[in-house]
Amino acid sequence: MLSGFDFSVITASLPFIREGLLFSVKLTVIAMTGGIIFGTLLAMARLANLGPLSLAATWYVNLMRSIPLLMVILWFFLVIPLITGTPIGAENSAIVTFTAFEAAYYSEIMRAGIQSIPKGQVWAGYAIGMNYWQTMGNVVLPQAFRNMLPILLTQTIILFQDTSLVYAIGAKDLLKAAEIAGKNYNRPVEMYVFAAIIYFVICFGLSYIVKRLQQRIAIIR
Amino acid sequence: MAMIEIKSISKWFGQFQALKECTTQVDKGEVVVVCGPSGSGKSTLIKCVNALEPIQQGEIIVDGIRVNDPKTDLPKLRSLVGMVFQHFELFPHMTVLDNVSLGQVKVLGRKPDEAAENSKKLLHRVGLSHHAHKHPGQLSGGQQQRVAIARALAMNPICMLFDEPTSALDPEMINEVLDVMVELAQEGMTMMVVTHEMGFAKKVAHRVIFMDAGAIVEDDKKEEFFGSPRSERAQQFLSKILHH
Amino acid sequence: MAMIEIKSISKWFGQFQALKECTTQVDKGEVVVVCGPSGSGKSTLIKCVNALEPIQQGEIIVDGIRVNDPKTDLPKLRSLVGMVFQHFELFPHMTVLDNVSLGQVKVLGRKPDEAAENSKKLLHRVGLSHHAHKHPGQLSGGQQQRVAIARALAMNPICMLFDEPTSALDPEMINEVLDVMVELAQEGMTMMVVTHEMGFAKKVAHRVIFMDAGAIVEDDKKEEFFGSPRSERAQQFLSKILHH
Amino acid sequence: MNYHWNWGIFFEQIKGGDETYLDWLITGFGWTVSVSLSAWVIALLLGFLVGTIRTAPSPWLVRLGTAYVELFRNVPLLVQMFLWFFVVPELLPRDLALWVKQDMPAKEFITATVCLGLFTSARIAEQVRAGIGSLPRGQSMAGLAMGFTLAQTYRYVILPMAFRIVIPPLTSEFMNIFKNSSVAFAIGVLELTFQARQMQEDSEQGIETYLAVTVLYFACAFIANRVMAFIEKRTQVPGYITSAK
Amino acid sequence: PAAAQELTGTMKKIKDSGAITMGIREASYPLSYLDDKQQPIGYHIDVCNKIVDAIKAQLKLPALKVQHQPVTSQNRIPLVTNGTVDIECGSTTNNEARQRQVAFGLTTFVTNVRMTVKKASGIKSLSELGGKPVATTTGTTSVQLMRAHEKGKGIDFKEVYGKDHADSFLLLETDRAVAFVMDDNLLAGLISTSKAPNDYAIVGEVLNVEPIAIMLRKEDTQFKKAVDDTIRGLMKSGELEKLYAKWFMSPIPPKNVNMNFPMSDLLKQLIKSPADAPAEAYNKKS
Ligand SMILES: Nc1ncnc2c1ncn2[C@@H]1O[C@H](COP(=O)(O)OP(=O)(O)OP(=O)(O)O)[C@@H](O)[C@H]1O
Ligand SMILES: Nc1ncnc2c1ncn2[C@@H]1O[C@H](COP(=O)(O)OP(=O)(O)OP(=O)(O)O)[C@@H](O)[C@H]1O
Ligand SMILES: [Mg+2]
Ligand SMILES: [Mg+2]
Repeated sequence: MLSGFDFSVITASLPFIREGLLFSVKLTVIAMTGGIIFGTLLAMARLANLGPLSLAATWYVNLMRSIPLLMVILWFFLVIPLITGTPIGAENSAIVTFTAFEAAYYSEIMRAGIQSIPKGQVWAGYAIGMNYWQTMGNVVLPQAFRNMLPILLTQTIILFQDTSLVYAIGAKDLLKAAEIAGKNYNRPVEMYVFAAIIYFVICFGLSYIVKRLQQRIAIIR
Repeated sequence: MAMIEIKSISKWFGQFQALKECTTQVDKGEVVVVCGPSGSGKSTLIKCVNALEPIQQGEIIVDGIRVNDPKTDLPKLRSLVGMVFQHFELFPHMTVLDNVSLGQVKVLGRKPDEAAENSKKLLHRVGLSHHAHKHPGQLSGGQQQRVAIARALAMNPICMLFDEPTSALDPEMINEVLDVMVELAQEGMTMMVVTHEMGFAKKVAHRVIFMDAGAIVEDDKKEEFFGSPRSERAQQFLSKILHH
Repeated sequence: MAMIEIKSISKWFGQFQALKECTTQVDKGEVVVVCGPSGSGKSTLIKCVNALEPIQQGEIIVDGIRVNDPKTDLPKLRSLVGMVFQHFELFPHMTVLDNVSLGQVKVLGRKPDEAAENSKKLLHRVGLSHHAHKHPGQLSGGQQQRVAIARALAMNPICMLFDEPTSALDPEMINEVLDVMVELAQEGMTMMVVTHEMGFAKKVAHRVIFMDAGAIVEDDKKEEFFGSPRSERAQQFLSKILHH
Repeated sequence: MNYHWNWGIFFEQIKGGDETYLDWLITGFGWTVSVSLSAWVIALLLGFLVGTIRTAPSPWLVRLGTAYVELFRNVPLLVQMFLWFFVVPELLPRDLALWVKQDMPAKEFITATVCLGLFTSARIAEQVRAGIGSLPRGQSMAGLAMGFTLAQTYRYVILPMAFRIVIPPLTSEFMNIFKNSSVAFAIGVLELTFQARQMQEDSEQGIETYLAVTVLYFACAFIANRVMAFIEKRTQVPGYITSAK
Repeated sequence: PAAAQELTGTMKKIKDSGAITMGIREASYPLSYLDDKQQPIGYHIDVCNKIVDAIKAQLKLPALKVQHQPVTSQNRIPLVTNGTVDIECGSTTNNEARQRQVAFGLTTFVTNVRMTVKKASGIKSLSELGGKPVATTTGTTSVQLMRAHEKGKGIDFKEVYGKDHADSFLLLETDRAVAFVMDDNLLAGLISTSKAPNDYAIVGEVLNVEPIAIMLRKEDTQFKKAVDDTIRGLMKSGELEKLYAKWFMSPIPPKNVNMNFPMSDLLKQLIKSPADAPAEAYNKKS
């Protein structure tokens, strides 16, 4: 069967795949940026003693982390139109869902990052007269972010792979594009192998960057 | 004239009482050394002075401002009180110069240029002009602690708190930090210093406070303390610490 | 009779030469103190003695065994050499008793009961009989270091290496550890001790080695070292360290 | 939304059979749990093995471990599942391939379990390596200095503490494995997601179906979390601060 | 006259928003799928485009925007009911269970559920499948149909599942299954694009007759009338048969192969007398 590999399907469907890949990348970048920002706020809410707000943040994070992403994608897609009154389209829905979902994971990472900063650093910030937000913004978060950069990127690699789940609501990412091409030409094996290679190259490239970054950071400390 | 007044303060961590009715005061220009066994509450006491730890009873007044008053602008108060920590607590992601400038820009609202100018002067004063553009991780412990002192001085504090500033240092580096502190004391800075360096205490302290189990056990003129401490606990402590 | 012979050893970490042609020896029953500025290679030197760090040149012979011979049974050799670390390095997930017994059971092949019996004796000796069932995290630094000494002694070592055993301790606790070490020395244990506690050196050392930048700069009888160190670097170091 | 709700659907008989939809979901849940737990065992064993190898003194072992991790974590699970099922057997000798494809008992289950186990083991290996790396270097020195061999040092000193340190990320991974097991439907394991698709297609009560399935997955993750919290509590070292909570 | 009537439901929504959302499938060959440029094409897409043209004319909305929303068999019904999709142009079977949630246009295609095998196996009937692995696609109901069929009674099938039709066909192709049970038009499409189309045959009993139709929201008479009128027109004018010939009897993208799938008698009859009855009406005996 492998000898019967027909790689002409790949060349024929390249434009298709490129579009899917672009969407995967776009979704990853937006969800990462939004997720880290929202996740950091969640982490801060959890760590500060804010009563109901901390509790709500904790619940949100635990709930999101306990439901398969696939289900979250479906629910958001079905429920958002009921809230907003108008359908927002599969791609927008995917962006909202991924940002909200990944925020829960990023928030756990940022929480660990913030907790990894010695308490003395916060005291030192306060001691020169900075307030909570200044201390967070200038002292704690920049360090937490640096410390956690490798883990944040690892999570982003997972996020990139997870974009394949948007097939459930009909958005076309890299894997979906490959699958459709595979179906139209009835050559699924070729397309899956091809997708595996693309994913590997991109994710491996990213984790290589992670390693290099880790070394760069190690010099500063 | 009292710069820091500590009036019968108590503090609990959950069930555990870390400070028990402590009362003392530090006058303007006075240098007070605080010593005592580990866990006796020394660090806690001085952290209460600039409200890094809240207190549950009593009151603390710094330069006429009630620290534990909900209406007090704590950031402002803290900028008036310089603080130096045992583990330096420099910001490792910034250069030495930025460490010293940060508070001036963010808290005092100085222009970045102006702040940098001033920071360089201070770094020169602690003997580190050549290291302004390094990161803290590239300096020795003694050098880091001198940067930390410069950072505190950059806010033009009216008094300084030190929490075991030399105990994380290699023996060789202790003196380079103590020298800076002696100089500060001789210039008339009001200082409250937690330390076990009795040499420093003998040289510049006006008074020595000895703490044990959260309480202030002795609060004497330096000469009296080293002459004949009243409590047995302090005698015992001194004998252990001076022995080697 | 030489227990530890160090013959012209050199060691590199990548490009960086941490030890430069170091030669010395420790006789049976002798106590040798190693001192010198931070980064001078003291820790590296004693880690080479039980092959925790490999060397690239020269040779080390412990009790007649060539340490850097590929055929040497390193675990066996190491069990003959007790070692105590600056940060204690007790195993946090085991009780104090298990910490002391583990090596006896797994390396010496003693029965668990027998090992526990022996461990209790050793804990008694370092004054910690009452803490046998606690975990290391529940003890003070001084207590942890005494457990570490008991753990090393449990293997019946023929000599002991100490790497700054007191420098992570609160001043009050230093003596409780030094006292145990003094006792060991007086019982005739062969010891190689990296420390800045000159009081200890004056009291029990036979010889003092002074290192700087990876080289052994002085290797003198105690009296000569404290009397008049030959090198300027050592004089300078001593003056800084003894001053406060 | 003019949706026709029917919460009684779970108890309705399925056309042409004597089961109810609830029976389907229960079977599916059983398979989900079996796949996840079996894969978890594989993932833990291999994860700790590979993670340990990656801290070994031999550069070749380290490279081997790194290659393993990179291979299994850089391709999405769904794609791996497919490759294991459709491509790997084609690389085997003809007779063996035929056996694997037709006669091997529980072939979908085994493929899914192995695939999920290896995928998860790569992530656990990363965490274990980080856990070992976060221990003070002095700890392994202390073990060696007592005369332990390297293996003994790992067994008695390094791994027990590394395990405790990685419990929080392991908890997430344990929760994830239940969620990730849903991908097994792609090769025809009759697990929860599979049954959900089947049920929604058959009954046309999609919302009820997905709600039930969401709740079941949530329950798995929640129980996994509690189990790990229990283990974390049981293995806590007195006087030693690992993670709070 | 239509203009005088007040608009309701989907027609009002289309008029107000100036847009209509068409639900499309990605690989329901050749009813509704994507070509190389990611554009939806297929028999049902053509039918829907005719409907859209008619609505444009009726509502006097020459600039009517047509949006495409890909749907799957899992989410197509919720998407129609929650208003995301106005008209689903896929390959949805009209049956009673679905009629509880949605409405269907006039039946525009009929498929028979049958099986495909490798010719070399010599299998001709359900009754020969005892103890053999049979492939179907997750989320379809073929297994129940096999069990329910008289020839299938008492036979022990070993079901294996693909997550979509291409995977299921791969199960057959790689000898993991000896037969693949599915809608015959889909089977014909898969065979025509396979590596060796001559190796496969569609054989055996018809397990079910399924009317396929365009899906709409329920209780939306104005819109359903617009849809049905258009379809009826296409049927009367013979245009529908031309569309059928275009997609089923001539080479089609992307591979330019001809499915050669002649129109079934039932569909011919339905073109003469259009109806929107559910599948159950055609399968009374089982
Ligand atoms: N955040 C905290 N939560 C609970 N207990 C605390 C906390 N901080 C300090 N303590 C306890 O309060 C007591 C006093 O602590 P403090 O740090 O002030 O002692 P110290 O005199 O500075 O000791 P050292 O010389 O070791 O620095 C100790 O018993 C300590 O365990
Ligand atoms: N694993 C290592 N890799 C690279 N360089 C190292 C390593 N360990 C030690 N060094 C370097 O070797 C030199 C000697 O280190 P060593 O720890 O022996 O010094 P030391 O005299 O014990 O100092 P200290 O008093 O600070 O403990 C230092 O410059 C150190 O940076
Ligand atoms: Mg303190
Ligand atoms: Mg050292």
